Amino acid sequence: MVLFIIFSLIAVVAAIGVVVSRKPIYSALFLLLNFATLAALYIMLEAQFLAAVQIIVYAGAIVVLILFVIMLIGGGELHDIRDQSLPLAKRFTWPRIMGLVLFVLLVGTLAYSLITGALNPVQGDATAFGQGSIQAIGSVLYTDYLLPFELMSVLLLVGMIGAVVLARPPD
Amino acid sequence: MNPDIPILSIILFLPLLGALVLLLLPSEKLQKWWTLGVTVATFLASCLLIVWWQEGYAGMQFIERYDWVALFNIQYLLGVDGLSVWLVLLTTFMTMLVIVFSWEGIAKNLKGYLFLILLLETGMIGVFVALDLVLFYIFWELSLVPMYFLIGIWGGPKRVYAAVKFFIFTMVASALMLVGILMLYRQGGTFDLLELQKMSLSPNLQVWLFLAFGLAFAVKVPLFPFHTWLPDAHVQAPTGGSVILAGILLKMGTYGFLRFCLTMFPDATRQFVPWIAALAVIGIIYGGLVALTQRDVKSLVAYSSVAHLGFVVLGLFALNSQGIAGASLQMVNHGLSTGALFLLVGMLYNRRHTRNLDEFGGLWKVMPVFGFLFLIVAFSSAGLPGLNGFVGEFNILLGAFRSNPVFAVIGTVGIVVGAWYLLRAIREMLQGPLTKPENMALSDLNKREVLTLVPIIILIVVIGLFPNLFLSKINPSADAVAAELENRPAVTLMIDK
Amino acid sequence: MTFPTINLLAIAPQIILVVAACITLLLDLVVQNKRSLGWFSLGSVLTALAALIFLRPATPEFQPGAVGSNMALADGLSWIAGAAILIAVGLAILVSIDHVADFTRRIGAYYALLLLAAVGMLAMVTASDFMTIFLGLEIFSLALYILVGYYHSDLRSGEAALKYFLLGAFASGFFLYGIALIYGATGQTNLAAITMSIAPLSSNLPFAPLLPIGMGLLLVGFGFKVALVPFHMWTPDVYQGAPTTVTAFMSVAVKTAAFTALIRVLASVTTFSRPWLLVLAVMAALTMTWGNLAALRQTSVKRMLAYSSIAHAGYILTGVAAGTERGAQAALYYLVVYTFMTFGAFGVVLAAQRRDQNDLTTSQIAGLASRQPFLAVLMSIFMFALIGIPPLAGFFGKLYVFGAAVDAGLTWLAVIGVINSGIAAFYYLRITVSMYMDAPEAAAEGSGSIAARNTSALVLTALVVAAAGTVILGLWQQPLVNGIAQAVVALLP
Amino acid sequence: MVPTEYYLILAAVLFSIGALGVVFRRNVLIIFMCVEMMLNAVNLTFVALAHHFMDLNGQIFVLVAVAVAAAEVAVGLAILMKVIRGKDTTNVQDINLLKG
Amino acid sequence: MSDYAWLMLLFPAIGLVVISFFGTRLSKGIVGWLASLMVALSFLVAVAVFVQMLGLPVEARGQRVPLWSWMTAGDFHADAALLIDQLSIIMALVVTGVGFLIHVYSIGYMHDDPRFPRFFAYMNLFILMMLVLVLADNYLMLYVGWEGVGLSSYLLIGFWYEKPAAANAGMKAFLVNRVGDLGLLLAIMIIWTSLGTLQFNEVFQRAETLWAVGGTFAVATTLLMLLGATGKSAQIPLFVWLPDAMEGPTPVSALIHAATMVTAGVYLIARSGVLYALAPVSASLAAVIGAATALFAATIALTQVDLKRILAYSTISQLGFMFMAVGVGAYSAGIFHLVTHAFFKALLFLGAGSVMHALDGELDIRKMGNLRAKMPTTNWTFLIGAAALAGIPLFSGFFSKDEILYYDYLYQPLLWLVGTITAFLTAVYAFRAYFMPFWGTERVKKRWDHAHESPRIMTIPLIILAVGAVVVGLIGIPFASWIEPWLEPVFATAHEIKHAEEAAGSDMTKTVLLAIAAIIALSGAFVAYRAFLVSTEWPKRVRASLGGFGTLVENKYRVDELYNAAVVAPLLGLARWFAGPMDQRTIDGAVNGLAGLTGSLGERVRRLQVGQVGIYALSMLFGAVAILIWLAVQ
Repeated sequence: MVLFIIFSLIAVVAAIGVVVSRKPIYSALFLLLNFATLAALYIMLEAQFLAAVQIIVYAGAIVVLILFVIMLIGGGELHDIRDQSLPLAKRFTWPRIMGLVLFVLLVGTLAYSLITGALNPVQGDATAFGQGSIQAIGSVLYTDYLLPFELMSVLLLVGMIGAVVLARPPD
Repeated sequence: MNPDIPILSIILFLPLLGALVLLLLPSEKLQKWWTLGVTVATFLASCLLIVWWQEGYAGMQFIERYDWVALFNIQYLLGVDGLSVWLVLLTTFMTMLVIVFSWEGIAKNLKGYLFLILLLETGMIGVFVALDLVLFYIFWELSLVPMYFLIGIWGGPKRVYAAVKFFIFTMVASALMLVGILMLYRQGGTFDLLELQKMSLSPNLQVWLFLAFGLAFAVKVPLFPFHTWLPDAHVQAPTGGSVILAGILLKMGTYGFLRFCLTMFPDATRQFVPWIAALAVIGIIYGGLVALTQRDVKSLVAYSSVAHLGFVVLGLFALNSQGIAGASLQMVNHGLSTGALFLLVGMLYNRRHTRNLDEFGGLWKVMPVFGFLFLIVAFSSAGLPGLNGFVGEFNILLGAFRSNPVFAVIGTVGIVVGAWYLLRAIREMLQGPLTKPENMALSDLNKREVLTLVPIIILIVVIGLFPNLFLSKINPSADAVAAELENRPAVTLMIDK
Repeated sequence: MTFPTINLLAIAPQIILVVAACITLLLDLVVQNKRSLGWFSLGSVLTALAALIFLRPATPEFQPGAVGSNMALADGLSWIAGAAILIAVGLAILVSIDHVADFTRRIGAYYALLLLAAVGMLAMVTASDFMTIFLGLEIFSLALYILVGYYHSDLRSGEAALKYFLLGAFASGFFLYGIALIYGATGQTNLAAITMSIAPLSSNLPFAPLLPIGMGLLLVGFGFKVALVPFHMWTPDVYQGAPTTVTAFMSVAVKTAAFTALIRVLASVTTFSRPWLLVLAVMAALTMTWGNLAALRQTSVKRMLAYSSIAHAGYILTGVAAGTERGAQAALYYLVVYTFMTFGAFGVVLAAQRRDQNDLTTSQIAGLASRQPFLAVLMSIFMFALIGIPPLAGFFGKLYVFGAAVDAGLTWLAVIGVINSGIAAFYYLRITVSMYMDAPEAAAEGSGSIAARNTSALVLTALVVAAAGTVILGLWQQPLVNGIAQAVVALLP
Repeated sequence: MVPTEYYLILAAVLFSIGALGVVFRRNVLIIFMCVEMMLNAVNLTFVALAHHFMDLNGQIFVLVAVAVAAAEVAVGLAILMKVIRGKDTTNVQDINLLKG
Repeated sequence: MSDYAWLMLLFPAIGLVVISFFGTRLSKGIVGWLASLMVALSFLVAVAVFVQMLGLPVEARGQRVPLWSWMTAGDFHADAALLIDQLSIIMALVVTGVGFLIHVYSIGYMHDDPRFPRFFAYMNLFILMMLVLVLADNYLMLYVGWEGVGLSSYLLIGFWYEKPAAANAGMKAFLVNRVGDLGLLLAIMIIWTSLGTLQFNEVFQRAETLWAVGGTFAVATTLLMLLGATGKSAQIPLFVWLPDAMEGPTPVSALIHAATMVTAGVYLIARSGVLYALAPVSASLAAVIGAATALFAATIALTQVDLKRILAYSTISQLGFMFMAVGVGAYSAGIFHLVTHAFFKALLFLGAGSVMHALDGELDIRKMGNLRAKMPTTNWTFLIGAAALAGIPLFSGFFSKDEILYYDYLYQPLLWLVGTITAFLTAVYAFRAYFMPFWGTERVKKRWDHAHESPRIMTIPLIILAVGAVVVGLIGIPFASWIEPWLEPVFATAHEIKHAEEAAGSDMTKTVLLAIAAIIALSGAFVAYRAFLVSTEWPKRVRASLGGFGTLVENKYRVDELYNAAVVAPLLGLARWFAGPMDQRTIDGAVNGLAGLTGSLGERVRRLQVGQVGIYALSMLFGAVAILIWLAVQ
């Protein structure tokens, strides 16, 4: 429980950090922190494989890619220039106030729904769950989830084509 | 008497087929003759309805019934009775004459013009013969499109405004009718008018449905205060379009009231009688007075249509045999006389390129035939006894008087106003000194133009003198409708002794 | 450990298209004549269509049932939606053959992405599990993000892609969260299993209150894809910025795929008390009103049509919101019809716009009827079909959806709908006014590029197909309506 | 043992913060990161529920989500690069050629 | 007789059709004589019918002649049918007889007119319609004739349509008549609604049994009918059109606006005698209106200087007498005066036409004089006409007017008093109209020099009419009247109903009244002689002493102006207000405003689409939150 509180606090702080950081690069680093915290939580939830995937794919690939882009297009120009030069009051334009209000409402609604109903303990098949091991996941992934798996490959193919087509400068 | 051929379908689709063939024809001359041939053939085919007519029968005749979309119970269901058969004939007849009129004077894209008129003919006939609500609605909306283009492409200077206004105004108004149709379907599970008429709906629902249908019809008629599209459309439309618009298209509204509101929602109809009749008489007086101030002859005739159609609606909502039969006949009468008025104005416009009364005066001197024909038509329109207009108006007023004398009295006042604006038009156009040099050189009507008008004149006189030729077919159906509506036994004798 | 037997026949069209997409990419490297890539892709689409037809519900080969552990389902619904999608992609390829070179050199990838987008859509409409639905959605979304940004010389194309992408990813988040919460509510992601689990008694659910919340979040995702107010904001920008060929494709196919999946999802929770139907009804009303109002004063035909497509999403949603069998039938019918008429409308934009432009202003089509009368006639057919003038198919679409709404007691929605049709008539008519009643703009005439240009025969072919569909589906709709009826009957438990 | 609801609420908060970031920030990259954060929050929900149900389905879903996120990043950053090359800005307020 | 009576209608119809379609191709002579011939044939048929009727027993004299089934709607039915009875045949004889003479006269009078054929077509149309009116078997058909004569009147008044005054007068005539027609139409509706038939005899039978004396239906019907009658017969309040109608060719004035059409109102009331008997109020009102009109018009006639206008007001005044007759139930007397009036007034008008013909259209009697030297025939015939009008004993007008005054006396002596005063005035203006043109000195020499007697074709009808004006009175000489018993069967029912209230007169009273009338007429003629020939200063003094009232009378009591200000101008104002502020701005403005509102709403919605991702996302978030909150609280 203590761990959960610690990690969740870190996660929330990191998330807020992402949102409020002045420079994208700080945001990216906060994001990294957030991802890592989540990986820890995954482990607490017996999802070791996913925790590994989380670190490898998100931290290792995605954040790095974002950092790469930040570097590529030049760090200096990347912060919200207008935002920073304005006094605090003016930064809170009506869309932002609205956004905050909506944020509060969203959190409230979700929390309200989650708290009002009691989550019935439904005991699944703990053996098949196999504590989120690679073996357990692999065995279902290639049998029951074969079709989604194949579709994932198509998805990645599309992503690949897209990256190639778009990123290559026009010839 | 009725040979086993789908005569209604033939009448309905002959113009459409003709229109499609027309697209393939190369020369303008060929196109004109072909179109004329098609319309004449359609007219002759529609005459067969009279030949094969089963006299004295109130119900639908020449019924054709096929499933169309079985899942939603949409049928291809056609039929005519005494209330619609003359409107079908009016349609085929006037369309034919419009083609003759349009022989010359269509400056651009004659093929498109003829195509649209034929398409319009199918649409209009369809409205009068369809007995399935969806089918009816299809033709109802379909007839908008050709008229929209006729006004928009061949119309006057403000044609785009007028065309769009016409389209949007009538379409928005009929949109709610679609909801009404769907609500009926929800109640009855069918779009079959004959079935739906037998159904008894709750009074509350009837009120809503009446409003939904009534709005569409009121705009089409047009009933005051939904009439403002009409002057614009009429004035801007090319003559052929005006003729069809006034002669036939407006009848779709009154016919709709008769065929749908009166028969399907009798309770609501009775409830709404004072309101609709009030609007009708307001329209009569209002339309007449506004017509009185118009300088543009077409605009004058347009407002006169508001007044005349007010009479028709007044007759329908008398809810008795006289009113309904009179209104049914008056629809035809108005089609003939107003159609003829528009033709005449169009002929004048073709010569003079203006319709402003200020530009005319003393034309009778240079155009005696024109003057003569205009006179007859104007008096027909003014309801002179012996001509057709009187028969309809009298029966309407008689029926209205029987159901509510107050409205009839006001309506009768409208007759005076009706004479006023028409005489004023004659006074300013035909009479008075011939001063304008442009007018002195005007040529009288040529043979083709006279030929266009003579059939109408003949009918004007024949209906006036022998209305029973027409009423005998209308009456059984009108009586049937009236009998359904009369919640009390017909009172013919009122005794105060 | 046993491998599942996958009914490959049932997903044959998808397989064909994936393979074809790969081959197209490879051919791109070796073939000089890029048009042949188009023909090849078109051939593959036709093959896929043939496969689909071969597996049509009437034949014994067609087995409605699970494909690969209930991940996908080939049934009447997926058959009809699949056919519509394949027709859309086929038409899109057909109109692209002559036009793709206007805006890109990466032609092989273009066709491959079109095909893969279609695969994603097919996957979505055959999906019977949230996982496959989500994957299908993401596949075609990704492909479309790329395709939207394909107009290399137009900054607006890239901008559109960026907006579409950012908001799309945002919406995906909601969508996925919705799935998660439904999973939380039911313990299932499979639609059939969800139906089973909520069938006995809603109190049996692990976490019943989460179901409506999950459905609500799901609706956000769907609402984004089919452009429902207030999730529609991207639509005009993206439709305008995207190459017109892509706009034509995405405006119809995405709606088909997403709406079909939505219908499936809604059908799976049919036994639950369904508060979200009212949400849908309100959204439908808002959507059509907003779309029509915003379209009124547009000067870009493409943008106007984009708003029009928003409005039509509202109409389709009206059928869905009815939550009845008739409503689903109506929505499906409308989708098929919508495919033809909206594709046709964008196709005419493509044919009428200048080769060096990716947009068409209303003034540019002034006098089109005198320059290209046939094109004007086609456009008029599409416009009147979109207005809902009978006997064109658009009218029946409206008739059925509003009928379903009335049947379901949503008369107010039908009233709003028909009033909207009236408002909409105004801007559709403006197109016909421009074409037939306005004099050609001097500048447009002077540049000569419109007047001189002949419309590509391929585009015309596609337009004629679309027009034929628009007309024929109105007059002779029995086969389609019957098919839809069967599909929907099979859908509901 | 931490109740599953706690995880779910944490995920909801994270998701909301992400959503707030999307509407709050004007830097395209940061918006993009916020979207990623939202997806992660959902992943957390899935994992928590999978653990609660002892059901691998949820975990597989996370795998799918990760794949989707990866593909999206690739495509998204590519689009971003393209736009930035054209407009030389990452402020979404400046990216509004299309409007109205 | 019923088997050929329809020929009466056929002949003018043939004339109408032939002349309308072929008139311009035929020579003037053929057209003129063809038209006259057709009327003559009609007259002969009428005579034949009349003669045959004389030979029939009284009960068999009234016969229906069904022509065809005209109009049916539900339980409403009206036939096209003729009713040949004692009343209608008298009317038909007058119409065709006088009509024929006027046709012949017109051949000469209209000889130089370029639209000669059209004139005769209209005239035949008029004869046809007038016959329909008088021969109709039911109210609806009567209405056809009623409006039909209105049409021909309109056409003929506006025959010289180039003259704005003529065109306006035609329009005015038709419209004012339409106002009256409205009343008749409503009356017809009440009759049918209440009695279920429009056929005369059935109506009268049923009314007698179903309607109470003085009951609402009877009173309403007859009052409305009275409105119609005042319109057609130019009585107060609807008389204003008739003076203007003098813009038409003079034969038209003679035929339509003196002899026949304007008497239709009298005919209508006489025909509907039963109904009026059931509604004493209306009948009295008719009498009062008649009396008022008679006096009123006579005063105006005294002041007019336009010869035709004098005659026009005289006609109004004489029609007032007829109303006084039918109003008090003296239908035979009314019809008798109608017949005599037809002769002498037609004669006077034709005489006036002859004068005009001689003086190039001059009508101002102050510019005439001493025409008897130039136009002997016209002089003598005009004198006879004036004498008959004035009621000089032994001329026809004397007998018929006296008959009326007698019955009025019986009914209400006040009416008699008014009638007698009017009779005096009549004599004065009649002889004023005679003396000023024909006697004295030629006031405008140049005109006088050119003056000449009219051709024979015009003078012969004058002579025949003059003879008629003298002898026709013989059918109703006091104590030995032929016409009263002849018509009695027609009015029997009406008289029966009225019988109770009728005061019986004595021969003594009648004789005294006769004497008074004779004295009045002669003194009136003498006054005219003194005032307008001998001491011409005298009328001027009288005029001066009258002051403002005199001006008012000279201006015809400013009734036209009153109507313009009270009815026409407000209506036109209302029309303009409808057309402008109401129609264009309010109603159409609302329509366009709604469209504009939708458009601007669209513009606002469009503006919300700011193109920024943040706002778009905000919108989505808003939607999501809204949905979630709603679903959460469910």
